[in-house]
Amino acid sequence: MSSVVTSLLVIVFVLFSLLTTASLLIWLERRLLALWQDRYGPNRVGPFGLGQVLADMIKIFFKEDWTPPFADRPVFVIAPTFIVITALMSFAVVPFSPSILVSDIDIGVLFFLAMSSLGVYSVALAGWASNNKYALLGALRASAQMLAYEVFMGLSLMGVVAITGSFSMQAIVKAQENIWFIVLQPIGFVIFMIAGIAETHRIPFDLPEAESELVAGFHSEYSGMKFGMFFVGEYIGITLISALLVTLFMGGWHGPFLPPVLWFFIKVFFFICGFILLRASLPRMRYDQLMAFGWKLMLPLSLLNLMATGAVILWSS
Amino acid sequence: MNFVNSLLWTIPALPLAGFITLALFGDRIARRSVSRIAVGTVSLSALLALVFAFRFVTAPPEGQAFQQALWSWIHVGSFSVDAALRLDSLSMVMVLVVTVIGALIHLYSTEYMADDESYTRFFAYLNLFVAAMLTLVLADNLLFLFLGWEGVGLCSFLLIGFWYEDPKNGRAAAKAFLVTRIGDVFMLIGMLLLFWHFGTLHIQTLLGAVNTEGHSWHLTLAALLLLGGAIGKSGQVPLQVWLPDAMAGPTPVSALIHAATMVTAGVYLIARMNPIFIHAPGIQHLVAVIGAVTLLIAGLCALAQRDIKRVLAYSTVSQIGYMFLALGAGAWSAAMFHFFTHAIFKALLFMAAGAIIVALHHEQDMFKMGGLRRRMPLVFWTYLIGSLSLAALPLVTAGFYSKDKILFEVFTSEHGKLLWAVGVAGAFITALYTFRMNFLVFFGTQKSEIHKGTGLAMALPLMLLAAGATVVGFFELPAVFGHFTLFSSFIEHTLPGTHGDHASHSLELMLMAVSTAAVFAGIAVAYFIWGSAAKKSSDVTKRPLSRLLASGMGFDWLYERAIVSPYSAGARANAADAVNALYTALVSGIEAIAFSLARTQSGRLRWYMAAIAFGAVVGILLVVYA
Amino acid sequence: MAVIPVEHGLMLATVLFSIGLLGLLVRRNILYMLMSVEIMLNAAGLAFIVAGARWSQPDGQIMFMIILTMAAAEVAVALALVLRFYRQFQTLDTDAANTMRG
Amino acid sequence: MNYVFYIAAAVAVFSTLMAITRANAVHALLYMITSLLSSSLIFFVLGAPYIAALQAIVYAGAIMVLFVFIIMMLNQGPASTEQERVWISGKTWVGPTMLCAVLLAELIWIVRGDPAWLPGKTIIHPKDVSKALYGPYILVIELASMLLTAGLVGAYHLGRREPERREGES
Repeated sequence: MSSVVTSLLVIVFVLFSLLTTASLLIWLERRLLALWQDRYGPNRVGPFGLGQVLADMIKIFFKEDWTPPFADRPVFVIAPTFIVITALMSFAVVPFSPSILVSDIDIGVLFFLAMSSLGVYSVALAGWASNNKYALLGALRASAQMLAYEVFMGLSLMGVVAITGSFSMQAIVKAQENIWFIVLQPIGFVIFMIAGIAETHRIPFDLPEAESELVAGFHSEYSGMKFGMFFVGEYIGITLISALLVTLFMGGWHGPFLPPVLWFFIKVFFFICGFILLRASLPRMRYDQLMAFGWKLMLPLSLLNLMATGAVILWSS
Repeated sequence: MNFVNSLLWTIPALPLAGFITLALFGDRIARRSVSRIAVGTVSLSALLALVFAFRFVTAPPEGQAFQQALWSWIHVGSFSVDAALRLDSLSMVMVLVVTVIGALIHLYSTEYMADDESYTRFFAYLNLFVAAMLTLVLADNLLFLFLGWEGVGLCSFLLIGFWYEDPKNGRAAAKAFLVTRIGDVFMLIGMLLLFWHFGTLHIQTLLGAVNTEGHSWHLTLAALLLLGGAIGKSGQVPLQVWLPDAMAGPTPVSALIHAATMVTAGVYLIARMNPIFIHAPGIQHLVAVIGAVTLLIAGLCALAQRDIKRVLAYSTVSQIGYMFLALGAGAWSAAMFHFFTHAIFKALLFMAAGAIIVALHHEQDMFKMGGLRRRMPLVFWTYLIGSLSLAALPLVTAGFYSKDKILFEVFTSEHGKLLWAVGVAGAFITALYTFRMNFLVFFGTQKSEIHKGTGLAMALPLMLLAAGATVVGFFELPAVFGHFTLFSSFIEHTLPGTHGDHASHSLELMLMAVSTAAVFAGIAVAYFIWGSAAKKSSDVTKRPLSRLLASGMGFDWLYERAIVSPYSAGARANAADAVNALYTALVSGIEAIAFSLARTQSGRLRWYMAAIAFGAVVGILLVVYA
Repeated sequence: MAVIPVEHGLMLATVLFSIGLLGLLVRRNILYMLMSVEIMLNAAGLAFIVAGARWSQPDGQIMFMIILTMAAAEVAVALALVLRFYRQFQTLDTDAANTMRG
Repeated sequence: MNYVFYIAAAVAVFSTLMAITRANAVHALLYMITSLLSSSLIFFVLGAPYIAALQAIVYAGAIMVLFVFIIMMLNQGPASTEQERVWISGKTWVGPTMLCAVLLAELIWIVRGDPAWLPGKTIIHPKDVSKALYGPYILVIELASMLLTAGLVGAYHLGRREPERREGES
């Protein structure tokens, strides 16, 4: 019975910290962007403007939750939940520390990939259900982009899996006790990071919601809490990608002196800041460049990486 | 010496080579070269034949025959046919006639056909004919002989229809081909019968076996069938109808094929297969009867013709009838001797007639000729010599000696008296129509202009043959005139001897007097009717009897009514093809099934799926419960 | 893990297969037909997995992977064909393509 | 954990039935995805976690996305839904249902067997599958790769936009 209680406690802890982090990230991003762009950002509500988070939440919860009459109602409602659910589900396999994790199933990496591939539905169905030209175009772009980048996202991880000899996240972290995989798999790391940004469709890959072209892309018709779910889902996605980068390439919870959980959070925080910095510094790509980049450069590169990794493993064994 | 003997194959091969050259490269060769190739090859063959004849007499080969096996033609199980040549005295006579007369006619043709646009084609056919005819007479076995037999038939067809632009000529060619085919089918069946019974087609082996076996119904049947082949080829009653129409071909063709050589292939066949006929006496007698009937009918028909070539054609039929008569009476060498003389004088007559026809711009109606005696003296004299030979003027003509020998031997054979009487009547008729022709063409007033003289290439063969038509008779003199038997002694290496030698000289003289009287009577009657200019008239053809004779005794009419029309009617009636209806029904039934199955190919995917599912249901049912 | 009778697994597979077949027979829209085909393929794969699990051998899973590969290739080609089809006939009704006029 | 299997099986059957009866393409597709995910769960329960993941990644995550993609491209709006509703109403179901029922009865007749056969006792790990795949089944890998290449080429060729056609051609 105690194991069930422990698991439940862990689940509650993870969900709570994630949702909190996500809302805090909204504030953090605005502050950091302002810092790098040499302006103030939100600083009026509470200390350092932290009350802004609360104010935003209240605003979103109480806004009118409007569903357009021309939309396909059931799909319109279900779609935004997908992105949050799949992102949260993915955290089930992320080890925060040697003891703190929801489930150490032996197909951890595959589970994450499965969840991220299901995340596409959220965007695609939202765009379709809105019954709006711009939303549909945004959804089309999003699904094509995510489908494309998913392919080599999976492939880029296979080097790590091959070295570890397991899909289990915990095993992967443990295999990095002596040397982090960022050293052994630098190309895999870069590819995974780029693919991760594309999966969360943030700048420079935020074409599905490019305001200048598509109003707001797939979530043009969304408002209130449904929009909030997309909004929060994006930040959970950033957190997830950062957590996976840490787990798979940066040694996970390994680190000297400090407790493992702390190390994990420090590293994740570092990557989140890195994502925000990217948003502050890079322009948006053109859509054809995006697709060509994915299919013609990243895919062959990840295949080569996998092949070289396999060759080295065979040679050294 | 053996080297010369081994050249036997070149006799037929030379004209064949000429044919191949002309057929392949004819359109690239100048006319002069064409005639050189054509005449040259046949002349070389003639020369070789003469060399072989000389050697045959001076140094007789083993077994009285030159033999040469060229290659194994067909070899299936026990059935084996070699392409082998055999030259014995009988073949030698034929080869000499074919090559020498052939060479003369080739030479004649170079002038006769000079203006024809299909000059090359003509000589190619002619060369092919000579090659095929030589194959026929030199063949060592019946199948090889049959090859030549069909080859000459083909050439005959091609040459009768040589001027194919005129549909009439094409019809004549087709008629000749079809009628001779009837005979050929008989001959083929006869050959198969012989092979079935004796197991070989090699002539010498076969004849040896025949002599051992003696009389049997197989031989009677085989003889009858071979006779069928012979009368088809040689234009005897009842298959004589094609030969007069064959005159549609160029005149040299008539001279070579339809007078001198091919039409006598039937005579050759019977002479060659003589043991079979000897052992089938009933059929041999039938041969004589057919010959007698033919010579009478054809002679009568010749009386009423207006076309000079048709007269000669009927005369040819009639003279071959004499040969058949002789064969039937067992006078083998007499038949071959008549063949020999006839070839010469009939070729002469045809060529002279050809010269007239050319001179008169292709006018063949005798009633439009006349008075040519002075204008064409050479032709007149040579034609006269040929005519006298044909009419058998005593003592100086070849025809007299050969015909007289036939009549004498027929008379002395068994039941020969009646046949002899027919022969004498035939002699009378022969003289009659021959001089009718002469008086109409050369005497009286001239009715047509002469366009063209006779050149050397035409004159030379005429003169040579005219000489031959008198001289060759002395090769064989009857017992009363010194009994000189060069020809029969020569040919008796191959053919059985005669039986009339024991007859008394007085009988011989008496018979000779009777036939001579018949000949002179014929000439006299001819002069009485057609000799004076006043009585010449063309309305003779208007009388019913004349019309009957002019149409060839109504044989064509009879065949038309009895065979062709019913057959055509039957064919028309069967145009819908009653037998085929069964198969058509089968086909349309299958088609109906196919179309109804094709309807299931509806293009509706779901129906396909349903069919597959249904199939799965049934299949599983079978697996589970069976 | 779960220990369930093999016949239940196979029965589930047959039920899913039959439903897929039913869809294939009933629907006229080519997209639904393709989906039905996918259902049937999945049912077949399920049967393989059940059989593989019964013998505790990986072979059933390998068979499933073959089916998966096949399905992926099939869908790629089939959907390209659907696009073609739509451009040609301006409809997705398969009965519109019952003439072989290409 | 037997109940997980039966719940998943019930969900799979129900959602599959819904998938083939929906008039709206996207609704049908959603049910279809549900069905596939529940079979993925069944695979997991049966001790095939690797296949379960592949099912989610490839089937649910890629193949079905392609369907959504095509539906969006062809813009299957309310009109086509109406059309579908007409096509799948009433009598259309009678014949096929009977046929499928017979087939189902037969198949169940065949598979009813000894309940003592109990699958799912052992988990077959990805490693075992991989070892079999690259051992005795190496040829299958080659075949699969060829098949995928063929599919790639075929899809590219068919999906290409036609070059402009002249007037008069259909």
